[in-house]
Amino acid sequence: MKILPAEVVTVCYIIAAVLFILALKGLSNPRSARRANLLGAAGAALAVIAFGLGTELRNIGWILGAIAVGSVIAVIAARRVQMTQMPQLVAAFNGVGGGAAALVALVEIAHSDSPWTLGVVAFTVLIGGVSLTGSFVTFGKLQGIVTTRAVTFPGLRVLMVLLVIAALAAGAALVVTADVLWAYLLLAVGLVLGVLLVLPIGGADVPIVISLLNAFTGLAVAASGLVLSNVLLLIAGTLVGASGTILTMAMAKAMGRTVAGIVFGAFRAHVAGTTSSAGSDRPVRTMEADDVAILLDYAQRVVIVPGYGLAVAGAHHAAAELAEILRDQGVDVVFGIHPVAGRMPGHMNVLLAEANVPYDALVEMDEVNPRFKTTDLVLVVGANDVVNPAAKTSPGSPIYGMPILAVADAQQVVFLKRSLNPGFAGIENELFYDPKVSIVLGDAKHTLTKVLSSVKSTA
Amino acid sequence: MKILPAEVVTVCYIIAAVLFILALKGLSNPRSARRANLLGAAGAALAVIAFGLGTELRNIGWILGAIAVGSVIAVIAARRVQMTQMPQLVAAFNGVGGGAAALVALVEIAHSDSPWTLGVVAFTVLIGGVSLTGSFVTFGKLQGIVTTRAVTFPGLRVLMVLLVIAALAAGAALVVTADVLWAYLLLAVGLVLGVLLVLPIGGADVPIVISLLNAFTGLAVAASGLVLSNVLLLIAGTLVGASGTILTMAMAKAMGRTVAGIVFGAFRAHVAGTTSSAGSDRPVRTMEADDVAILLDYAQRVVIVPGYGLAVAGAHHAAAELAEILRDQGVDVVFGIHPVAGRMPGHMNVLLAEANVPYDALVEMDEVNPRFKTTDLVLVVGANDVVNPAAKTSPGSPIYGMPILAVADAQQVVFLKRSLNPGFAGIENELFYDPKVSIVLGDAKHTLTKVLSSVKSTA
Amino acid sequence: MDGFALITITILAVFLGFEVVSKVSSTLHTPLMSEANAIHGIILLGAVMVAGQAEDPLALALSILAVLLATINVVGGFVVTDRMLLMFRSKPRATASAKAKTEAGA
Amino acid sequence: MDGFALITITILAVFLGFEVVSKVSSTLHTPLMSEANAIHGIILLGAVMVAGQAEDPLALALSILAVLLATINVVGGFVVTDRMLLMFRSKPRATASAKAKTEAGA
Ligand SMILES: NC(=O)c1ccc[n+]([C@@H]2O[C@H](COP(=O)([O-])OP(=O)(O)OC[C@H]3O[C@@H](n4cnc5c(N)ncnc54)[C@H](OP(=O)(O)O)[C@@H]3O)[C@@H](O)[C@H]2O)c1
Ligand SMILES: NC(=O)c1ccc[n+]([C@@H]2O[C@H](COP(=O)([O-])OP(=O)(O)OC[C@H]3O[C@@H](n4cnc5c(N)ncnc54)[C@H](OP(=O)(O)O)[C@@H]3O)[C@@H](O)[C@H]2O)c1
Repeated sequence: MKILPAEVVTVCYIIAAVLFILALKGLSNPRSARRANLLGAAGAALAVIAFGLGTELRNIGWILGAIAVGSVIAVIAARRVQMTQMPQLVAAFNGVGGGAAALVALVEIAHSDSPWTLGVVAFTVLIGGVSLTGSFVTFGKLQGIVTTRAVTFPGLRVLMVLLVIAALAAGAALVVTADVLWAYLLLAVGLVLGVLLVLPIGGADVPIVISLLNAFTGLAVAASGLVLSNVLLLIAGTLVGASGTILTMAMAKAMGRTVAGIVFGAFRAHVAGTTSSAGSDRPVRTMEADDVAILLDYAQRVVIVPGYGLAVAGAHHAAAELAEILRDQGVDVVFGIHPVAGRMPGHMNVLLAEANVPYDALVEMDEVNPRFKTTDLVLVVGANDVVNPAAKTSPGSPIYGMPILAVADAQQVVFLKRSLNPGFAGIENELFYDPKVSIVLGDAKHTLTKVLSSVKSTA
Repeated sequence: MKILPAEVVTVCYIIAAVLFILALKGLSNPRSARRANLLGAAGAALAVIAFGLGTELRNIGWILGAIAVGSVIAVIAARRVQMTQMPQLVAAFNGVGGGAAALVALVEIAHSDSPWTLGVVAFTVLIGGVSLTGSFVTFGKLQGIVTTRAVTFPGLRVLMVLLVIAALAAGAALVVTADVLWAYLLLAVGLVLGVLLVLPIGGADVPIVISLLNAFTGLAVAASGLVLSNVLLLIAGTLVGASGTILTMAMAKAMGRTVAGIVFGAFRAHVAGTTSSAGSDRPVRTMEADDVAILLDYAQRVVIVPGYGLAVAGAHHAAAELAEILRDQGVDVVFGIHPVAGRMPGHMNVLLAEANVPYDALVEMDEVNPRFKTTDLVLVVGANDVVNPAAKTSPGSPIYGMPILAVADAQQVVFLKRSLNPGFAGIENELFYDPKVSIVLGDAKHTLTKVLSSVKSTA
Repeated sequence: MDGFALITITILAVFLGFEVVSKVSSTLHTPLMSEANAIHGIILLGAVMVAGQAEDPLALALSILAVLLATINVVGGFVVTDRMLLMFRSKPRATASAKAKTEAGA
Repeated sequence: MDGFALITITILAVFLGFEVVSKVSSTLHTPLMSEANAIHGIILLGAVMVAGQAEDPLALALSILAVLLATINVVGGFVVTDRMLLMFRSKPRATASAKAKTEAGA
């Protein structure tokens, strides 16, 4: 329908851009975050509706049908998925967005003539394709469909280089000939590149890759904004590209490595050798769940440090319940959250929030570290690297320089893990052999459930 | 000269805009701030030079001459002025900027035809005029040429309303007739408005007014960017307008009042009555400078709280010297800086930095407040309102709600001031009558010099 | 809009993207990533644009596929972000631990 | 550039102005105000533009006055900001009090 004049539509785009900015801004405060997200959604709706009311559209039935079907799929997926599977869902949504950007650019070639526009189209198709398959391999890794191990094979690098050259050549050919076939070739190269880029990346690095691919999709959307001369797509895509880049770098930095190192697998290869050398002959103190309950009985100030293993074991509800019972008994309990604990940054917080732990009980690293000195007992649940003192003491270690939770300052530390195997970084943890440290072997959820029942029975 | 093509000039403008953004960003860190300022200066130079090389200019001799003369005046003024006179210099620079914007718009009327452009011209001329005279009255107040008292006279409000109506009418006439005479009228109204706006504002509110007028000039420059279709002026002016607004509001908030309240003089009128009721019959403990030296001899942890009076007395060098001597004697001394201490926000820091107090010894309010509990002695040098507990205890007080420095938590507090007169807000300070508080009467610089010589002789 | 306007807008948006995100606490990084993900779903607008002018069946098929994928991105993105943020509401019980936290931070 | 581009640029610059400043500590507010003051001195560019095309003596006089005033603003602004910032260099002596400060903040 052509009800709205073009000027009004443009103004709506600008308003939508402002709403997107406010949405990203609003997320800096948990109190305003939810409303901010609604503002963002309102911006997206406003822009699409304004466009629909401002233009005579063909194929309106098809379009509305696709929107209806897409909405149903999206709402069901978003509502049904478990909180622990959030990362893969975000990856999947990111992938389809990248795919959509690639398709939009592909179709728009028919209306593009200037070499500049064609160049931007080439970029969009390529990056969109990478983002699509990259995100889906990521999804597969997180969902357990694709192996989380770093998959490499001889000649991978050579193949990558050849593909990049092919992409450049196809892009150049597209710009010169404006023939859409080159764009299909480019898309194909992008799809293969996306797979090859993510396959060699190990499971725990995957969150960084999601963030990186998110930034990629942002760039693809910004580029389609240039192709379509649409200021809203340009602003929204650029905002996401920029913020995604910052976020990716922040995540990588928190883990003491570089984005390039992750993507090109250099680090993985280096660690692979040491991963198997787990365990040592030195004695460690082990403990049973009941002993933990007794220690808790005497403790006045407790910090729970959740890690990757807590997420894997799905032990967050048990941990939350334990904290609540202790708090009812007058014990001062908080969760000490390391920025890279969990499957993706802040994921730990989401998990614990789902388990009804109040936001204020989640204490970030910088705030909790001075607290350990006066803490009686630290429960380290499925975490390892984030408390490993090697980050401070061994300059050669792969995690050297990463800030850690200083649990060693506390009176007593208990690890809940299944074995003495190292964590993601594949290095031993000297802390296991510290006299004030004990280990309860077993699945975190299982152990916590036993601790819970002991605590309840003694109370 | 026309050496550079227009595209290159535009790119230079965009680079200059980026440099301005980096300059403002860089100021958030004292280590990068100086380089950031140089980047900003480079941006300004780049833009002007690129324009000069990209356009065939008339009157080139006059232009270069004016730039040369202006530079000499500016450098001399900026280098010669004393640190205590910084605020008025900033005000003066701001005023000439506003005047320049008004003049540019005025001259550009000859090339403006659309009502939209003429409307923007009208805005620029008016705001530029207000900024020009407003800044110079501010300058006069700070320099002591114009009285710092709030000057009002009957009918002021009526006059202001009439002037605003006149401005609107002249603006409308300019838009309709495009006759430059209306612009002159508008400029005249703006100049008078600027004077009338600032005259009724009391001395201590002047810093807020400088910040406000700074934002005004930013808006005028942004508007001239629209008139001249120049993206650099638009971005630079908007950045300054936006950041100046935020800064003004932050300053006003730190003093527990509103920008509107200051500009419309409501607050001043309300306080005027109480200002004279200073002093009370209750006894206070007075002390001599020598006694302060003795107290310092016993103190291990000292906080110095500098205020408006320290700046007026020029006692910052003496305070810095005292802190250094004490530190050499092993005493733990810091300066506790309230955000609105001094003549303008952060001015206290500049003064103390000039007196060679290391940046790290200046501790901001939120950080110093928990420290008072373990502090032996607080020296309050020419400050009053910023330590007045009425801000916490008396809901009716004009400073109620303003955060204060909790000096009462310390073991002992000594005020260095000339009398028992109240500070800027015109309210009594209950703290004077607290048993752990003593007062050394006299000029702050004089007292501190005596304390210094006593401390030196006992050391 | 001319090329320079677009470049300028892009540069400003880049800075804004940097600034806005650098203030978000790491606690909210996952919702943030999800929000950014939802926002780039506005590619739906582009998909509707090309679908609305598609003439041959291939262009129509591709662009309707784009509409479908983009809808999933944008709708799913905002819904899932909302679901995450729903969990960050402070519970009434928060006061006790808030106190504990203040002590720790002091 | 068309009107919408200018509006968009203005809006982005407003947000950027807000964001950039809200991170500056109050300690640096005076240099910040001075820096912003220097930046709006770029009106010099506008003044040179109008002076460079002034034909009648009045326009020339006014625009040359504008060039003079704007030069004072921009040159003086950057020089005086530099002078202020020169004073914020940390002195070597800083370490002792830095320690004291950390204790206070802990
Ligand atoms: N959060 C992020 O954004 C992110 C992203 C990428 C990489 N990383 C990296 O991941 C690591 C995170 O550190 P972290 O301390 O949280 O984890 P971690 O160092 O990987 O250690 C996790 C520990 O959990 C234990 N575990 C696994 N499953 C368990 C179960 N079912 N029950 C009990 N324990 C179980 C494992 O020991 P057992 O096998 O002995 O049980 C393992 O030692 C860091 O190295 C970080 O750099 C984080
Ligand atoms: N910094 C800003 O940006 C700003 C801007 C506008 C307004 N303000 C307002 O200004 C006030 C600042 O608080 P403040 O505590 O710094 O100052 P204040 O409350 O105004 O008190 C200053 C004190 O210094 C004393 N004094 C003046 N000259 C002196 C001298 N030569 N030697 C010794 N003492 C002298 C005065 O007492 P005697 O007369 O007895 O000596 C006066 O009580 C606040 O109310 C704030 O809202 C601040």
